[in-house]
Amino acid sequence: MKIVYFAWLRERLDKTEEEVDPPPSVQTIGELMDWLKTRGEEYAYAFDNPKVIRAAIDKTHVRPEAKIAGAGEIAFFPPMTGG
Amino acid sequence: MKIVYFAWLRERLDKTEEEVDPPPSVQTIGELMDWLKTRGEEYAYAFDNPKVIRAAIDKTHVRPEAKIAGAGEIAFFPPMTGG
Amino acid sequence: MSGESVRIAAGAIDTAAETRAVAEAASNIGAVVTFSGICRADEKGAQISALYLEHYPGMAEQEIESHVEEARKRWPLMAARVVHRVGRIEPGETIVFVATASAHREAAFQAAEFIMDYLKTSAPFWKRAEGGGKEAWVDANEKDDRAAERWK
Amino acid sequence: MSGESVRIAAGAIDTAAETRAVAEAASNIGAVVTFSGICRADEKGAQISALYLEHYPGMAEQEIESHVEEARKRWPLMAARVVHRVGRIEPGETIVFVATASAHREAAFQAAEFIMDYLKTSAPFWKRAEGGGKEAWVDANEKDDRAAERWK
Repeated sequence: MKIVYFAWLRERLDKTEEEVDPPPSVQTIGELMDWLKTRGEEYAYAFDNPKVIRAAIDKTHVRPEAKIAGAGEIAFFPPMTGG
Repeated sequence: MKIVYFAWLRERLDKTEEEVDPPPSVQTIGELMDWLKTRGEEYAYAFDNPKVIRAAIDKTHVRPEAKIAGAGEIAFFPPMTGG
Repeated sequence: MSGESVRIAAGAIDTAAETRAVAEAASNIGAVVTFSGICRADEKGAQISALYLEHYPGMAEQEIESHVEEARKRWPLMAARVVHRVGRIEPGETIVFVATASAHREAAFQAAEFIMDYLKTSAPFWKRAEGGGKEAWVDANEKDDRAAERWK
Repeated sequence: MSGESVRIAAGAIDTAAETRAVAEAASNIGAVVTFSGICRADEKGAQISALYLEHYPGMAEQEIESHVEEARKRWPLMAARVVHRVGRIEPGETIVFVATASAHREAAFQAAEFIMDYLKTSAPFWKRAEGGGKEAWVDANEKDDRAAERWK
């Protein structure tokens, strides 16, 4: 499962993307964030406040309840500040 | 008393401006229009429907009730269609 | 407010230069909105070869300036500019140009709409469609009156 | 709709050329509205030397395109164009440019505001202030969320 990171999430994790293999119990975006948090200090820091983190599956905005099954690319990023 | 005309009022009267000397009983813009109407066929035609005619005294919009005493320049014109 | 300017133009409006002047009027400008009113090739279904714009010199400038001044009181503008063509105008040419600048977009959008709505209903300009008869003057639009009403 | 275009730009935006392309997209265009979002010399009181704009390639274009498409459904647009800068942007430079064209001004104004409001809150771009620390990312603005809410 491919995950990409942007803005301060990318900086805190010091990576733009990675392949992960979460256990079958991880079924939603929210559960994926909880699981990522357990993967080390930098993840705990990056996902410290999941409420401010937005997600996309295959380049479409999704809510934390969204199922991750079948996702080609999952993205995590802070609220958008373009324009 | 100087009067200036614009757009189809100017065309119907075939003049851009004129000096007039209305009787003392003519005190408002509305009364001035009524008096002008009596001055000939082209005036009757031009001021046929006073409701659609707008007026300005010294380059400021005024209503038909406005007093004309002391006016330097009175303007009559159709509703504006700029922009 | 620097960059304020109201102008009646007999020739083509250089909207790019006008926009630049507004955008560069201050270093804390974060939003520039422009409106260009363009001569269409048709007026209520009828094809036209050109519009002829008449104005009341002196009063036209004064009316627009007072609307820009009112916009400046209502919104924190850093610059505003209005240029209005008079004379013969062909389809595709710009009849009126408004630009507003502010720190944020809400003020710039609102002020530009406000200026246009008032200009449409109370600035002394009159359009005649060329190619029509002698009295082919464009009728005033009730929709414009309603648009101006909302700011009251 | 001809003249539709969404673009991510790494270099300066030629707003004059973009505006012209929109204005000339059809012969019955009577109104063109443009919005330029400009890099201010200060961000919430602090002086900045530049902004750095990061985006999610692919998703950024797709999000903006879907907003332009939605605007096209809501208003009778003849053209719409959005260009968004990425990378390093200095004060005074244009970050985002939106242009809309319609027969009448209401549609052009509303569509431009609509596109900007949505772009601000849901297009995947992120601003970092240069000169600040490593994590000097610009915070999202609640006012922008409220602005986007009004179209629902």
